[in-house]
Amino acid sequence: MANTVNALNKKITLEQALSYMEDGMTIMFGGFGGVGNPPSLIEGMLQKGLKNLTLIGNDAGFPHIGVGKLVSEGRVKKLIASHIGSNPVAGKLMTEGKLEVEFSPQGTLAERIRAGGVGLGGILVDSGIGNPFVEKGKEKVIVNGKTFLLETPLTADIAIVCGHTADHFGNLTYNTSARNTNPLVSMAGRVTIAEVDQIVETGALSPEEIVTPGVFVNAVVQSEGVNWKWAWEEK
Amino acid sequence: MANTVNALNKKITLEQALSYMEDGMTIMFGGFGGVGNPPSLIEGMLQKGLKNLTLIGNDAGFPHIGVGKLVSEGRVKKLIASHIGSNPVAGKLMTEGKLEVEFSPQGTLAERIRAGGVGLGGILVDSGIGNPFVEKGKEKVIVNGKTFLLETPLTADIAIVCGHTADHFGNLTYNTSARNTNPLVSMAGRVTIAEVDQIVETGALSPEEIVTPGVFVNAVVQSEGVNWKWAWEEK
Amino acid sequence: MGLGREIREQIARRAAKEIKAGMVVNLGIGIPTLVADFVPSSVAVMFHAENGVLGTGPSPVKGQENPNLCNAGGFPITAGVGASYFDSATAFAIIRRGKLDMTIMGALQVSKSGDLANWIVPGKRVPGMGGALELAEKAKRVIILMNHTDKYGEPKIVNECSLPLTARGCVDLIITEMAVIEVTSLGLVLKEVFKPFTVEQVMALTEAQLTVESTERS
Amino acid sequence: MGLGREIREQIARRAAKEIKAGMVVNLGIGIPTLVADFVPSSVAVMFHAENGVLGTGPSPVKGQENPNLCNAGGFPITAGVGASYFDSATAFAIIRRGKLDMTIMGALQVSKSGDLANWIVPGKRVPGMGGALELAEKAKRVIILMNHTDKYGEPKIVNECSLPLTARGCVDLIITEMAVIEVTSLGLVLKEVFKPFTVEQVMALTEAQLTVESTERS
Repeated sequence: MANTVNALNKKITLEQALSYMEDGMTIMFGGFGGVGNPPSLIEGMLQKGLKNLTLIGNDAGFPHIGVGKLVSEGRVKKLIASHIGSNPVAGKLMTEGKLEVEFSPQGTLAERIRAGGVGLGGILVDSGIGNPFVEKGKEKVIVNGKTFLLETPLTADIAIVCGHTADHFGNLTYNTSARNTNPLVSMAGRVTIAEVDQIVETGALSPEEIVTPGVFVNAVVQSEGVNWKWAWEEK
Repeated sequence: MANTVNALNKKITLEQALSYMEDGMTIMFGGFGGVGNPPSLIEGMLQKGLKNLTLIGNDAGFPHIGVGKLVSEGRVKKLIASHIGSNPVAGKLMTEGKLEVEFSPQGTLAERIRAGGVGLGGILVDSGIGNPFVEKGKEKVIVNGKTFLLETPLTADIAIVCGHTADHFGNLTYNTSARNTNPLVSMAGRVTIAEVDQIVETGALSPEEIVTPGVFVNAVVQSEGVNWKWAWEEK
Repeated sequence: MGLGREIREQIARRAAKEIKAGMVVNLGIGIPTLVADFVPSSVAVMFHAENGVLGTGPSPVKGQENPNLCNAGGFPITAGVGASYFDSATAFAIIRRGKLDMTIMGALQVSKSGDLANWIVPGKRVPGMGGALELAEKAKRVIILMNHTDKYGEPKIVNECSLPLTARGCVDLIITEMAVIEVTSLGLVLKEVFKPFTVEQVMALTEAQLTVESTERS
Repeated sequence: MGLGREIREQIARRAAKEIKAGMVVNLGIGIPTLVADFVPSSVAVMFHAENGVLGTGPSPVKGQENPNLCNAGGFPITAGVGASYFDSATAFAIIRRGKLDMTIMGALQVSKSGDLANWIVPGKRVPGMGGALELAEKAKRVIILMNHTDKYGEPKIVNECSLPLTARGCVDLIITEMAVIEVTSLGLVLKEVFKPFTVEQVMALTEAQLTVESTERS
């Protein structure tokens, strides 16, 4: 990727972005309950027929919203998330043994993604201490007499995020609460692809308003917008 | 503090802010090479005669700049920092055994402060592995066959930070690179006091531009401005 | 779950009384979401959402929703005065550092010692703990809004939770369609009984023992 | 340290040739800071500062400095096209994640295997490692700019560093007032000798063995 994308002009087409994705890859996604999932990249992944994916992100979206679609259509073999409560299809597939799910408490998951993104080897967390579901398989480390769980960092082959505005260097801003996990996920991909509502010339964003520095972003794709109805919208 | 400061109007006077500080306290400061050190709080601490302090922050400033003044005047018994290279007085006091200094690599220090601020029990870092000065006294933890140092979180009785604009709830913006360690330090105090150039009504800042949510800030003080000459200024 | 709009609002209205000016409060999905509507506008509160918002405002006017601006349940919100947006690591830093004065959430079971079970139904539903575990463990005060009994009419306020725990000893107050019950170091205390129920009816549908502090009926 | 302006600029000018368009580069204090001035404006580079700036621009006009906008050495800078500000945890996330294409810094000693010592003089100065350790360990390419010898005339390019190490085997290229030396898996290679010095003079003042690849003099 570093060889094919201009380091100072990272704008590519959706097709080019999809060419970096393959069956079996680990793909981390930004977003929370579908909000902040990158719609055009996900639609492209569906149409490309990608399968056997390992997905990492906050949740499984809704059956017809965001990453939920990839789960519903059986493209995902493993999901690392904090909950799948809003996507009953995910629960069904899990129960049937067709989808492996690894749960983390939500804040722990966010910190595991950040730890991967900033290059830490792990973090010590006390959330879920004493809870057998959370403790299962995890090493305990005592610091100053207090016990913590050793939580491991998360990274991915590809990270896909959803921003509001990008410049050609990949500097990103987000739209209100669609920020959610996106700035964390943007740091954690070996290759990070940002889908955004608008792409502007480098220099058009104020250095103060940039949330994700472009150095973490490998490619920028123009969004075609959300192609689903939100759960709260009238049918 | 929670009892005396209005949770939705945290503006207090410099004198009120200083009333929370006592000899022997651990005080964490924002700033990097003096830039982003809160000048009026530091001047107030000097005039109040505070001593035997443990300071935590990026560096020891310059002898007559920022936190460097507290060090130069012998008010500090222990300093946790990444370097003291810009303050020869600190080096002299350390050599004379009058100042205890604990060094962390700069990025590790920033993450230790953040870990304290976000409530982690520790972080695993590979910076300085194999370096006896960095490894000294630290536990090693192996994750997926790779060895890391267990670095402990840092918190403080009081955190003092320097912002650009605050509203009455304590939401903060910063001025260009004076941001540096300030957003991290703002989370790590049991009581966090922000000194800012201007205080505006709550609601005057855009939710997108706020860098530190006011929930981390206990009190806001109007700055009287920098009262030192920078090293690069003509004498 | 089976509660009519009026009763859900009654529970939310009662919960709103627990919220004082200046508090930082997280509202869970379901009845807790309704609570904001019953806090008087004179009581300035900072509502927190795990996805990365502090200071949510009134619900948006229909048709003027920003689909990107939502609470953790995915429902459209607005930004109130003093609101800020941040990433969800910061949202949980607020939780983990104990900056939440209160969290209001639902439950499957609560025990006499304040143990909370609200994230898993063995053999049926394993939706994942989401942010509930951290909210329950770290918030200064945990208030549970729920039906007094489950869909089989069995008590949800029990001696020991039979369902997997979210967090141990975390609950401070329980508000149901029947009563307000406080979790104290000496056990559960019945604080209020809602009309038309009687103290005896509440006790009959509560597995754990209740100390009756007053017979106040509201 | 004892090098005149002209020679410092010669070193900086040579170092600037290592910088290619699109690189993300960190410049240390001292001679490395000068390097930016010798990168042609046609070569778009993102300069990184540990305090939390990416994309620094030209030095500010005298009298128009913003005292808050500085590099990691505390000297005023400007924001270039595409610049961003962030906290120093993010600044080091960029370093730790290997996003820096190059770091250019000073040194006290460099060994034949690329070990770097630049942070401590035992018994004299213990300034702390600052960010040098992480920069040296994590940047894709580490370039050292320094005097060829120390103030006693002793070689700084040695078989084994006698001073405490900053990082092991990290240095890729050394540029001094005398020569350009590459650290390879087969040892040190003398790539260029600056006028008026000769290959023999460089070798005489270098403790470690040098392979002479060419006699190019520039």
